[in-house]
Amino acid sequence: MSDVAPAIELKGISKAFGPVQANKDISIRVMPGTIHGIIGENGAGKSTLMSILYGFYKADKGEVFIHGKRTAIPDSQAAIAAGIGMVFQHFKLVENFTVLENVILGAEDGRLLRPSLAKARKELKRLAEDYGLNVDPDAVIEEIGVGMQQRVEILKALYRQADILILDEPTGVLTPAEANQLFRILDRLRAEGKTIVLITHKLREIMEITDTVSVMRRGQMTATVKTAETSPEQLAELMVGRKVLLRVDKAPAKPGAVVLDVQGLNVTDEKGVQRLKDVSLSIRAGEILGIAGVAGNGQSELLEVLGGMTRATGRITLNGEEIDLTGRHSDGQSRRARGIAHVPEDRQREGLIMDFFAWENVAFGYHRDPAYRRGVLMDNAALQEDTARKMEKFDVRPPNPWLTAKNFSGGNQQKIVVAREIERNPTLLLVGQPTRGVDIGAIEFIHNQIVALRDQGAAVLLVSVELDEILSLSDRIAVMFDGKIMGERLPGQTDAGELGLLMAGMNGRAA
Amino acid sequence: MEKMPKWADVVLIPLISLLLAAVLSALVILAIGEDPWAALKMMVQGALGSTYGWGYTLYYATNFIFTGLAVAVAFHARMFNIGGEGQAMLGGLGVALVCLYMPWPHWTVAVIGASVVGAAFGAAWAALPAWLQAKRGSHIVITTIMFNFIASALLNYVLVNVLRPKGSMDPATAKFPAATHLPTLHELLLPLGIKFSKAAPANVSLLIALAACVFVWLLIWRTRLGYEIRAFGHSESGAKYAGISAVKITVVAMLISGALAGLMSVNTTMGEAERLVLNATEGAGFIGIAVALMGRSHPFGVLLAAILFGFLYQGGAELALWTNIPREMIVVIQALVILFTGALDNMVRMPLEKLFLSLRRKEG
Amino acid sequence: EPALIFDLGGKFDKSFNEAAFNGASRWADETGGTFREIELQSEAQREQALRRFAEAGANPIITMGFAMADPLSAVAPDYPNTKFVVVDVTWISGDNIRQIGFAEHEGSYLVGMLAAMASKSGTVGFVGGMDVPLIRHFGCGYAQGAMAVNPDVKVVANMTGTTPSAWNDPVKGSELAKAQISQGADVIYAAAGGTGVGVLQTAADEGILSIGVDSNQNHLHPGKVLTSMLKRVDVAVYEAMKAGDAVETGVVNMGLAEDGVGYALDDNNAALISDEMKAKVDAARQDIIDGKLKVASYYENDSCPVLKF
Amino acid sequence: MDYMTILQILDSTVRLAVPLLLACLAGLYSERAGIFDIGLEGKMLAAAFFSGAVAAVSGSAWLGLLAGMGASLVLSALHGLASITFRGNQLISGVAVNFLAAGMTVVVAQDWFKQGGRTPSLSGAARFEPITLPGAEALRDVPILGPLYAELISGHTSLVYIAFACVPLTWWALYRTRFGLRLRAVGENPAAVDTAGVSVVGLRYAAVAICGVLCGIAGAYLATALQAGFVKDMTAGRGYIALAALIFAKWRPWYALLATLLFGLLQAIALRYQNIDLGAITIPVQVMDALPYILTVVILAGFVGKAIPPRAGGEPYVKER
Ligand SMILES: Nc1ncnc2c1ncn2[C@@H]1O[C@H](COP(=O)(O)OP(=O)(O)OP(=O)(O)O)[C@@H](O)[C@H]1O
Ligand SMILES: Nc1ncnc2c1ncn2[C@@H]1O[C@H](COP(=O)(O)OP(=O)(O)OP(=O)(O)O)[C@@H](O)[C@H]1O
Ligand SMILES: [Mg+2]
Ligand SMILES: [Mg+2]
Repeated sequence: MSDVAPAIELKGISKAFGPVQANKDISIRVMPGTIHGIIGENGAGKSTLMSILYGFYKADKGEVFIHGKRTAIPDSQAAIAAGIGMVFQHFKLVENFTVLENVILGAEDGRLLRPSLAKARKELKRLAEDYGLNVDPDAVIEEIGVGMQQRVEILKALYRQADILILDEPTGVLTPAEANQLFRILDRLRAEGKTIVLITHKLREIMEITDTVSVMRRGQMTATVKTAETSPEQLAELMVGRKVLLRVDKAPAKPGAVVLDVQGLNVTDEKGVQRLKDVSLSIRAGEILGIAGVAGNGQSELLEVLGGMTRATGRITLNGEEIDLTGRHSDGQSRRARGIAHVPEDRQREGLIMDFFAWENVAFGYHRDPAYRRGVLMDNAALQEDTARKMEKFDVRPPNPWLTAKNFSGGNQQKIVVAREIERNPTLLLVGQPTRGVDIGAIEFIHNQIVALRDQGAAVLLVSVELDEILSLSDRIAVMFDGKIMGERLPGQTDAGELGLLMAGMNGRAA
Repeated sequence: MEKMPKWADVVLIPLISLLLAAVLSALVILAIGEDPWAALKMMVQGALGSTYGWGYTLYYATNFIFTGLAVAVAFHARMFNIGGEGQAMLGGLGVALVCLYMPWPHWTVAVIGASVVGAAFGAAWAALPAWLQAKRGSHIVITTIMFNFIASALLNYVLVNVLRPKGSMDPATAKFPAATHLPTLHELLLPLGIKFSKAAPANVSLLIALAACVFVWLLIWRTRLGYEIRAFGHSESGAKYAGISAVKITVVAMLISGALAGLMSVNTTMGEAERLVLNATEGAGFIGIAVALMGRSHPFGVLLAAILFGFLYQGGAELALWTNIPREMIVVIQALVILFTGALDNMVRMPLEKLFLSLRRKEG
Repeated sequence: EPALIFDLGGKFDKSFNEAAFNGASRWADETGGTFREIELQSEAQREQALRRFAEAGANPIITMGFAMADPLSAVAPDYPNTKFVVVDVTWISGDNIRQIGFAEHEGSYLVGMLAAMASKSGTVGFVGGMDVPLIRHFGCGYAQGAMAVNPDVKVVANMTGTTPSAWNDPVKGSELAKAQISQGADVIYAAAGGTGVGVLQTAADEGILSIGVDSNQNHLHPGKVLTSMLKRVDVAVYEAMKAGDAVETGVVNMGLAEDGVGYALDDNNAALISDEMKAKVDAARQDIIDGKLKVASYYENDSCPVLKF
Repeated sequence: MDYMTILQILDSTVRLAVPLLLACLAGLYSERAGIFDIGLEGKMLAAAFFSGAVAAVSGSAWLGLLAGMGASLVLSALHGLASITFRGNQLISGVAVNFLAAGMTVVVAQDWFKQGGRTPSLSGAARFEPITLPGAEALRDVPILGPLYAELISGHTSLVYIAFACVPLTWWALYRTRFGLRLRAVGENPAAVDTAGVSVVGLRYAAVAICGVLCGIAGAYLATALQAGFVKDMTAGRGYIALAALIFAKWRPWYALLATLLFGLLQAIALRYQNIDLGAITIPVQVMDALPYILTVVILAGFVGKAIPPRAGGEPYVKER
């Protein structure tokens, strides 16, 4: 025991959201100058705990000590004053403001903006030099990538001179390169004596950067260990309560006939920017084609075109039959009718209607399926039965068709989407970011389901920014950069390094 | 898990809210030197105490059901249709034309014809704002407000210059032929041996309104179109993913909304006045907004809210008849009812939720 | 106990409902009697109010406005022992109905003459409320009167709007008055309910003359209101109440001869109306009464011979 | 059409636009902060009555103005209570405010003055009188600019100048001050403001209060500057038109000025040119009456395109479900 007071000490924190007990009597200590990891399943209460520390929520019970001093944190103002900064899981940025405006919001000096802006501009420059946190101060948030947005969030905290920094799943939306860069910055901050709390689902990150790690389950803190004294397997077990297979276990692919053939696909968005440039690819039955790439390089558009959300020029055939790209049959329902299933990248904005019941969401996109129809009406009873069965099979918790989507945790929401799409037995499955923000127990499950579908002979197009996921699931890997396919690799014959170069627009082999 | 038992949410909260509105109304009545208790008794007695009172209450409620449903359907597609007033006016025009210029053998046929045409006229008046919203992004709130004014000018022109019988002082159409007169509840219930007041204007349109409630319920919660309307209303990006056409849903939802508003005129124009008058809608389109919001856009809620407003209208008429309470007092009472049951319901809900939670904790 | 049913404009409409109320109040003050009253709020209440008052034994039941014609013809036969009085309706049948019509065009004719005589610019204005036949009837008589004095007079006629708010939009009334002033009008006749308040106000502010309607509005801006076209609804109501259930039924025409309409002359406008003006108007009045002069009514064939609406 | 006529139409435009402008700016503050407000009409009406009533009793237009603002603020507070504190439905609350004002003004007016829901006529210091700007009379004879200055720019009441001054002021407050930054932020993403350590509730109440003040001025302008007293329902739907203008203006101050001037101009033209006689046919008054509304739709459809409201608008800020 050192005589230095812990930077953060929480004692007996409890918090209930109505009937949900999100945090139960939680105590934790974090020493200054360390990085402390927090892991736990979806809905374990990690974000809630940190939000309490940041004054976003008020705890029902419990005490907070900052550097040994008892501190009341009734609101974020108090947290900021106590030197706490937080980067939320869902960024808290004003989308149509500039970076600079977002940084000074709430931390302006004086009533007029001009001096504040000038000062902040200088300060941002300094921070950029010190930490390598480069952003264009005049860029508008909605026009920059998520990686940049996260930098803005970190800059916001540093601008407010935070010495305790909380990061809630910061790498969920980052590319490997961006994540690495983030970790270098965190290292640097730790070296300066700052204290960092890092919430993540990725055990690799925990092992790589944290000094100590706490595990949460169902609102309670189940263990706190030194990182050096544990292993990913042990953490996974602590987290889920059972043994978890951390690798995907799959047999070699047995590719059949070509299912999807894409030739010369071009897409230009509303602003006139060309998003897809002459993309051609094909996928065979019983094969998973992984698309790697930094977010924003055309993968989303590729998925959207194939899923019928965006119109395009070019030629696409499915099992040899041409697909309508611009006409009356270019919408999602026509695609589904032809056996194309689509797990979208953003489950909350696209894949689900958050205010619909689970059983209503299980029909989403397939609601015109004759199987769900009785006369002119929808056959809700059949739908509810179907949902109960799918929830059972995909281990959705709780398996209650009458809960609205927003009442499920992220991982379970994703399971509902995956269940809906996979259970159609599609000829082609489009999957975008299937495990973003999903805990490892659920990841394992979802991966297994995708592989099982492949083994039944479906063609799968997998888009993910997680290189690990691409490498372990794909049978073939294509890398996209700037709307083009940079090249194809076989997973056994490449590695993260080479893919990373391709993703940055450099031809891996030539380099 | 819910925070509160359903019955508390559906029954207790509205009741407490109504009570609060009543208490405040009583204070206002007291302040202008009248007797609130007598006023309340008079309202209840006058609106619910006789078949005569019910006849008027239900007559007004019929109007509000139609306009409330109209607003509710648009709400489900996340559109705010303020144009119920104009759509109902046009519906009235349609009904008048049909009743005046088509030879109807019997009211049963006439009511079908009038309903179809009234609904079609209402839908037509909603079509342009809908199309502009879908294709040009012109905000439906502005365009429907504008269309109310335009409808009013149109109706004025038609009644003053075209449909008014020669030499009549009244800017109204001629009386509809007898074959188009709709039976009142009195005539409808007589064969069943029920004696309903002869004087009250509630008529067979009430049944159409109830049917419209069922129709809207089925449409929104049981059909694929309704599913798409709700999905689109909740998430435009989600609708795009699911292959639901924004243009189609916007237009179709507004057409249905306009048609429902147009149907209101069957009650007022064909059922009550038996001619088209300048003032046929009387702001029912705006009351429809309050009714839809208070009814939480659910047909059953709309029905209840419409009856509540019907009660306030008829109860208010009784007050106006027998007391010196100015008729604007009724507007104040309506405002308080809307305020407490609609906008301030969380004021009641929040403490109740806490109460129920702590009760449950104690049990558990 | 008599009952009084006001039209949708409400009893304080600065117009004929208010006049009715004044008549009833005068009766109540003089006799110490009481009367029932209701301000209608919706079309459906017309019949309702008639029946409820009839059932409650009110007699006579006095109702206001042409819109009562239909409901009254439906209700009156059901209550043969009740007497009904209706103002502004003359064409329905029923033994127990007293129908009172006013010759507004004749009164308007007189104030039109005064307007044309008082006008220095040769342009006079008319502001109506909502565009309904009754208001055109007023405007038509006014224009004829003005032209009788000065065949070259320019009559600027405007309506406030097409929604019920046209009766209660003094701001628009003001703007209309200003617009007419800029077109040269220096006397403006307002037949627009609450909107007229704005017309009279603006006329006073801008230093021109205005003409009030229905009741005597000369006192609103003493010395600035040329006169008011009186429509003695108050007298009609007062007399009906005074007669009680013995009120005579049938059609009653309240024209110039009966003093049912006229123009107001009092201290407030005495200085504005010269003896010469008065003489001319009174002569015309006599001619109309004697049938030597006929003022065309808008209702005759739904158009005005001298003014286009 | 001669120059003077044009000036008169523009003059009329200004008078008709000012209440719209004030109400529109009022709505702008509220909605920029994420609180939708269809109760502008009601607040104006209440302000019109109380300003008229107090001016009548006290004989001072300025006291009337204060009272009008006070009445409007009370309704604002009610709207704030419902939609901010109790996180109720903002549309319902707005509708309730409109009903409440429509009923209460007449009930109270009748109770106080017994003049049928009107206030007594105002005169003298109880009314805002037009101000003649310096040199207006002297410069009147200068060609073109003289009449422009004397007729159009000079000769309005102080409230008109206040209203126009509010436009640059609002622009400045919104885009150049800390308050404006936070206000715009809270309408876009209240969570961002909250986590930045600023009170969402405080900001929203401030915005709603400013909205109340501006509606108060608008109402007072109607009753004590344009008119000489209150008449029931005298706002005659102007609150709704202001709302339309606000959407039209895409929630921006300078555009708000343009939008309300456009509405004013269309109305002024419609009022001046009724019954246009084209020889063969006469355009009926109803067409001219509806013209401002028809043109609005045409302009909206043809030129304005999509108006994107503040993103958090209409939604109460709920942290814990
Ligand atoms: N604002 C809120 N209102 C009501 N319930 C909430 C709220 N936020 C979280 N919850 C509930 O509290 C529990 C804990 O949620 P929390 O977000 O803290 O989990 P988490 O561990 O961060 O999960 P994830 O890994 O998915 O981010 C969940 O059951 C969640 O549904
Ligand atoms: N007199 C003027 N007339 C018209 N436009 C002006 C005037 N003065 C400044 N502007 C422009 O108006 C802009 C400010 O008004 P506006 O309300 O449109 O803000 P905005 O910044 O474009 O809106 P947003 O907050 O949506 O980004 C200024 O950026 C300026 O360029
Ligand atoms: Mg979380
Ligand atoms: Mg800007």
